[in-house]
Amino acid sequence: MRLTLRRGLLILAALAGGGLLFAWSGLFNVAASGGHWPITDWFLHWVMRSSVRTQALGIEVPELNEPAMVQRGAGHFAAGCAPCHGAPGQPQSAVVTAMTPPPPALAERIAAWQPNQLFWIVRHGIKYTGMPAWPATGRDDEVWAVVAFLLRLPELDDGTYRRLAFGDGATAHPLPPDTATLERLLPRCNACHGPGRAPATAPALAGQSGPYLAATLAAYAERRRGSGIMQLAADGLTPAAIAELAAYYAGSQAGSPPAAGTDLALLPEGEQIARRGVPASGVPACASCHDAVARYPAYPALAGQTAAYLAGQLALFQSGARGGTAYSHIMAMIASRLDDAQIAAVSAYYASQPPRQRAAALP
Amino acid sequence: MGGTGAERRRAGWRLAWPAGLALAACSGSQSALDPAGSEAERVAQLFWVMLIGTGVIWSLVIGAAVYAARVRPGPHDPAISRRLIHWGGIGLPVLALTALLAYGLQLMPELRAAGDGLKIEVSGEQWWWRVRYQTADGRSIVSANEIRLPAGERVELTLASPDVIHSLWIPNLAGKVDMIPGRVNRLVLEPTRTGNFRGVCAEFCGASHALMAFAVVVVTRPEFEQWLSQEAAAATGASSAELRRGAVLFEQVGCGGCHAIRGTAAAGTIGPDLTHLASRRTLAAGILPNEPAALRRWIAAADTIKPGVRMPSFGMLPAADLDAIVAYLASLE
Amino acid sequence: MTASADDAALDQARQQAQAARLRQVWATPGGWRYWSAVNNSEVGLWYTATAFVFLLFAGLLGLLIRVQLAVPDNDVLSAELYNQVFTLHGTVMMFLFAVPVFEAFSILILPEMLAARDLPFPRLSAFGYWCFLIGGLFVCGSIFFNAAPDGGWFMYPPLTTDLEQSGIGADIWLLGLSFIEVASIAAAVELIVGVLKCRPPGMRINLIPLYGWYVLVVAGMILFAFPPLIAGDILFELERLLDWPFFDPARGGDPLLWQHLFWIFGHPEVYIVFLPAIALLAMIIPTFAQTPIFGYSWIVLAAVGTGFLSFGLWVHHMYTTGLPAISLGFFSAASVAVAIPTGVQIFVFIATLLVGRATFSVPMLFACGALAIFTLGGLTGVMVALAPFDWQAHDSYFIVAHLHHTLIGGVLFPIIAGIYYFYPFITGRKLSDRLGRWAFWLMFVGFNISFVPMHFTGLRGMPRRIFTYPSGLGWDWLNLVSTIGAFILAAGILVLVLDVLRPKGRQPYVQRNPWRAGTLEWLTEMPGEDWGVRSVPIITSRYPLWDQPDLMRQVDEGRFYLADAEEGRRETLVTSVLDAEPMQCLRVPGNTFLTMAAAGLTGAVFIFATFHWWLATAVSAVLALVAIVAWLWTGTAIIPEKPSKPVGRGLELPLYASGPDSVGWWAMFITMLGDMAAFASLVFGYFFYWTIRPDFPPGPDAGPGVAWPFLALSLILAAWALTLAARRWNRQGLSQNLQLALPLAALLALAGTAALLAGPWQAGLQPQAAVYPATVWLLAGWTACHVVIGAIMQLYGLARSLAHRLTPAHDIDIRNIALYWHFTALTAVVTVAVLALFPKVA
Amino acid sequence: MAAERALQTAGGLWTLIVSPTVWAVHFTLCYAVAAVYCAKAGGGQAADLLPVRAWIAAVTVAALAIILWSGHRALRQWSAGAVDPPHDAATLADRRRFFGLATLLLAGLSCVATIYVALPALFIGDCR
Repeated sequence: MRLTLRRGLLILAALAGGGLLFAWSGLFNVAASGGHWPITDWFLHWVMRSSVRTQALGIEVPELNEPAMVQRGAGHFAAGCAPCHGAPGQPQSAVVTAMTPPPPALAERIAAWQPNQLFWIVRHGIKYTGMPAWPATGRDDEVWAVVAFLLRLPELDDGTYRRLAFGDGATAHPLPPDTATLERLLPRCNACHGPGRAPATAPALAGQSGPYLAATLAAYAERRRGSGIMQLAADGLTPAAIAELAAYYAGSQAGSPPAAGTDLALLPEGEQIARRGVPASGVPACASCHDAVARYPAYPALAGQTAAYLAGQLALFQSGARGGTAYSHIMAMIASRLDDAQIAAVSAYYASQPPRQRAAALP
Repeated sequence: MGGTGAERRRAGWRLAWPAGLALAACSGSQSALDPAGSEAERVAQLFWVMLIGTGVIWSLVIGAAVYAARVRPGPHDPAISRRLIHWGGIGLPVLALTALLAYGLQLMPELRAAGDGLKIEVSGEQWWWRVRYQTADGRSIVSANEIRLPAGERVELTLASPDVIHSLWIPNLAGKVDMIPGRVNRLVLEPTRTGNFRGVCAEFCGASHALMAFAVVVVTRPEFEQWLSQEAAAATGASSAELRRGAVLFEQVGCGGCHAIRGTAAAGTIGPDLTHLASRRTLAAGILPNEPAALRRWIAAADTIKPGVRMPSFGMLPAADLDAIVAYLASLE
Repeated sequence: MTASADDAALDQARQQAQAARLRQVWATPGGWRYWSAVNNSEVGLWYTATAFVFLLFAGLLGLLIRVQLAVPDNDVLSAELYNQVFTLHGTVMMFLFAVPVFEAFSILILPEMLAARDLPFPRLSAFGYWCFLIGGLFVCGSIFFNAAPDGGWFMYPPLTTDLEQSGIGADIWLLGLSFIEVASIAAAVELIVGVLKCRPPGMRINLIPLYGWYVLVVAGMILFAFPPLIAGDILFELERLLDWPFFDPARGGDPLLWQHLFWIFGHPEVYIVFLPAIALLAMIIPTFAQTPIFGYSWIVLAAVGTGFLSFGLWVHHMYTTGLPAISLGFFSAASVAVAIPTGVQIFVFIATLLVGRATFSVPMLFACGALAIFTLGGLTGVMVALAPFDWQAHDSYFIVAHLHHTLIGGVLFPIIAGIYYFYPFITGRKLSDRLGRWAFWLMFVGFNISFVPMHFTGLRGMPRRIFTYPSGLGWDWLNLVSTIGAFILAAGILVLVLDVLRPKGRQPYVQRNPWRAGTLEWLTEMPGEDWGVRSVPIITSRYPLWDQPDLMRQVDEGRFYLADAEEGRRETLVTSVLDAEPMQCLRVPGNTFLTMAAAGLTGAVFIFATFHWWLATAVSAVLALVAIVAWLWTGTAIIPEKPSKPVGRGLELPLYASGPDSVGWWAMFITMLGDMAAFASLVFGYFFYWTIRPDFPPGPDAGPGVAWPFLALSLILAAWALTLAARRWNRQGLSQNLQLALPLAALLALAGTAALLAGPWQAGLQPQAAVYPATVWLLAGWTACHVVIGAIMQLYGLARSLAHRLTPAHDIDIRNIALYWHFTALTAVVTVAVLALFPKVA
Repeated sequence: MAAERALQTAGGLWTLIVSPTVWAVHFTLCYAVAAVYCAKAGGGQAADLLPVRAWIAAVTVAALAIILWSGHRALRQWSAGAVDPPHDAATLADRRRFFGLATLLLAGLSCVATIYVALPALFIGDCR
């Protein structure tokens, strides 16, 4: 019998119909209890590894050796990844090991992957497994922080891991009375924002206004500001808890100025932009909002943050991924008028400025 | 000059008389057919002359065609046709066009003659107008979105643009001249009567090209002097607690990063100078009436009123703060 | 049975056998292979139909504009969408309807008017059509993705070079339209050669139908008008893509250069779309007056004169840019002068009607409507030719009114007259007379209601391109009236579309030559045969069907030339330029999908480039090159199986011709004239910057130096000389010398390219830094591209020689390559002189 | 050789466009010189155009001379109008007469257009 186009199509149609019939009959068993057949397991992993290998081609790997980055990744790992994958000194629970496929314990698996492949997995997740995609789009900087940590993971012992992930647990400021909520929440926040950690690991919160901090936390909680890390942290915070946290950090002492290492050559241009703006391209002076004599409470202070953080935020504004409070559109508009050199300069300038306490409230 | 201008205008209107009904539709604050400047008058006159000529020629041509095709469609003597081509196609057009070309050419140097002394720099920006008056004694006075002119004088406008091409057009006073980045153009205006007119941007300049207009106020020389000295002065201080609160908020919210109010710390040069905002006829480059409600709407939702505008909207400010800022700005006479 | 009756029967049998062979040779393929057709009757029909679809699309966009402007402060469309809509309306009307429809119509009817079987390069027509379709769909489709261009159809920078304010729409506009422009130029080359070389024997140049004269003039104008825009597009895209600052004043560029280049294209373009429409009237009016055109020479004067004068008008679109009055004066003068030949044409038509006996019908109705509307548009054109008046009218609704009067009166109405006139020619059936009258009156009345008030709207201060306006400025009712009129106009077009599309299967075919016309296209049978004309007649009159009795019967009986297709090849006659003496029996290539593939791949290059998918772009470019070379290899310069053949009436004609006797040589020559026009535009850019910038060039030693450019020039000239030597050796029978010379020449050419680019490279010129280095790189790059293409051609010639497709007697390829190299050598000389020497004297 | 022959046979076409080409060259020379003068010469907007006006006068005279010469030749080729149009016979003579007439008409048009282009120099005296 000759295979004509017509016959070929008929055969294909019959196959498709048979497949549909089989699926409809319910004879296929979707139970997780039995696990995969070894051949299925091998095939799925082979597909997964091939897919990751190809899809990760062309992803450029940034510098991943920065301690602040590793700490930032560690903090998120403890909150977001360890519950399934376990961590040094924290074995996987019985519940997660009953998944099909079970999430792997990561320490021994890391070496099998290149950094760009790890990035791709953390960023996109993996279909038909429990591995989720990164919850916020446009936040590759956070994904890279997790990758930076993962690369260190195989060599970590219990204590080092805990120090990386949680810091020393110190609080920045004497707690007010009636502090049940704060006592519960602060260790999590301070893991990144606490003394000795901010502003390197995460932005310094001390010295910001209460309304700004509250609005920002609310923006994370309501997904108006994208961040895989902070969305997880802000999830489920009640308005009262947000208000307490905001008041606590607004009242805390500003931390030490950021470490040295800023490019001094950039400072004059940065100061010019901060104080005079770039009128030709429609960029107003940063100082007109961020350093006003009595800053409007909705605006953040910039002095005392790291240059990397400031430049990163401006880049997020430019790409449209930043989001934030009801005022963030102002900054998005201004950031779009800055070029890369100007961003570097003005970020370096503010990183070099000592954090300033808020002046008195409005008349 | 003004007197002769008025005479010319009357002459123009006499010429226009046959156009009859069209006249009734010509008055307006943004109409080239209701001239209030010597350039516009001469061009309007040229137009009416050409309109009459056009009417006559069109009727003759179409009359001939209808005659040949419908009225008497039979064969005619070829000699008539030959004469038709020689005279209708060549002779008369060459005569008429030569006369018209000479008319047009002799107007050009006249319309581009130099000014009398007062100079105004106008810069078209997306989507508003920066205006700077250069007085004879060397002072430079910044304003925006409104041009005031003394009647009967030839004022030279210097036209520039920092962003894209705009074109300044005040139909009642004169034709338009483009504002081209990297170039400086000149336009001389000679208003012949006082009044309020409207100017617009005539060259497509982006999303809100349609929303880039300005007010033109032609006043007498003494009135102009008085206005200019008032415009040169710094803003009057806020006189009440609420106004003072508005002034402080204006600074705290960061308005001063873009706008200047002379006499205060606000010295931004990115947006329009607001020193005497309340004394202007319009808001937001000629598209809103200058009243507090409109001002509040503008500050709260600039981007919906003028798509793509470079000013962020401040609708998220607490109502009380917004009101205080509006009240303060509305006090800047 | 007498002997003569036997003869007659034999004769009839012979005729039927001939007809059967012809029918088979020229048959349009069926099924999906239908789309591989390259015959002018198929391609012309697709082309025309596609152009009309674009017209309807742009018309809908126009209605959207009128809906938005019907009342003040309207918000049916957002500002963003409105800006896309009006930009696309203008762009599609001009680039996808007005210009292509002329080429489409000409491809469809010109061969029949000249009693030719086909145009000389049918595959080129097909290639042009597919390019047009792909590019057009790409540009039109953008609006459905909110990605349409939104800077107005003339795309003034710096608004459109600002990446923030103009998205991908600007790239779609630039690349999509550049692609279509290339197709237009291809069609122009084809039409020029068609008119000059493919006329029937005896049709001396004083006898060609007036449409032929117009085609010649208009195609010539395309050749010189489109290249400046292509040059402008190159500058524009280099600025958008690579940040070369041609229009950025901060780095020495100037936005006005774009305006110059655009309008050097843009104003002739107005006449490019208007003259063919007048040409249709010049065919229609004599038919309905039943008399030859009165004043043939006058029409020729008008066409040629307009063609020239239209190149001296471009600055009248720039009267308000602040140029010195004296400059404006020159252009004002030329703008006024062009009214004379335009007027002559109108009076010739009236004179013809006077001499003849006019019968009235739907085509005449539209012709008269066209006259009424266009005359007003022409008169307002004279008004705006005067700079002082234009200062008021420019960019206002007065201009909108003026340009729609000229374009609708001067293009759309004549074309609709042409549709009614030529519909039987295409389908064998007539359109409805009654619906035609409805369509006319709706369109005519609707047009006037819509556009006459706009003159006043404009003079009362309404600028064009505004998406909204406040009430109380005296524009409200004028705009409402215009909108109502626009819908009446649209209703008229709807009637026309319904009439065209309504099934006519039961309607009988009309008799042949239904309008009793005098020109050759009406020889066509009803319904038409694919061969076009049964035999190619000898012509002794401007109106052969009137003046040559019995012509139709003799043609049908195959009494003239090429009545047969013995070898089963598609053939047409090539005649001499002035006196149409038969010179060659040209074999034209048949149906193929290669042209569609080549167009698709070329389109892919442009489309992928728009989205910056560089890998896909590069792959498509290579594949496109392969497709084009395959097409050339298999479809051109084919060596016939015998040197000559009898074409009938005892005439023996050669089957192969090279050099100036061949159509391919003329096509290359004409193409290179267009190429030179583009190059001249780039050189104009160089001197334009020199005029306006004191620091251009920055100093006598600022450029690429003298040594490298002159080394490059010597290498390139050596490659040129070797090519010429190869041509000579080949003619002398020394094929092996050619096979040595050509690869050597290609090597020299590539070395020359390297040396040419080494100059600016060694001098460290940064094209992003300022306009001077950018311009130097541009000129060097342009020339380098030409030399590299020349090297590819030399290698192609070598391959042809090795494959014995290029022999001493059959040397089309090497002669065309040599011709290309003449122009390339000239380009190199000018480039080196400008780059190396001018800074020394500036 | 073939190229030469082609040029000769196309001769009528080339002579046809002599006068409009002269117009185009004249136009370009007037425009380019005025534009470069106003852009490069000192004095800016008020720069006196006298040298440019003299130049325009000179090129206009030269252009008109060539156009008139072309027209005169065309007149002869047309047989000085001895035979009336339409010159539509399929003969060499009528083809020549047709070209003569068309060339003559174009010379006339070019003459008017050239004078028009020179007119601005009469009215405009500076670079404003």
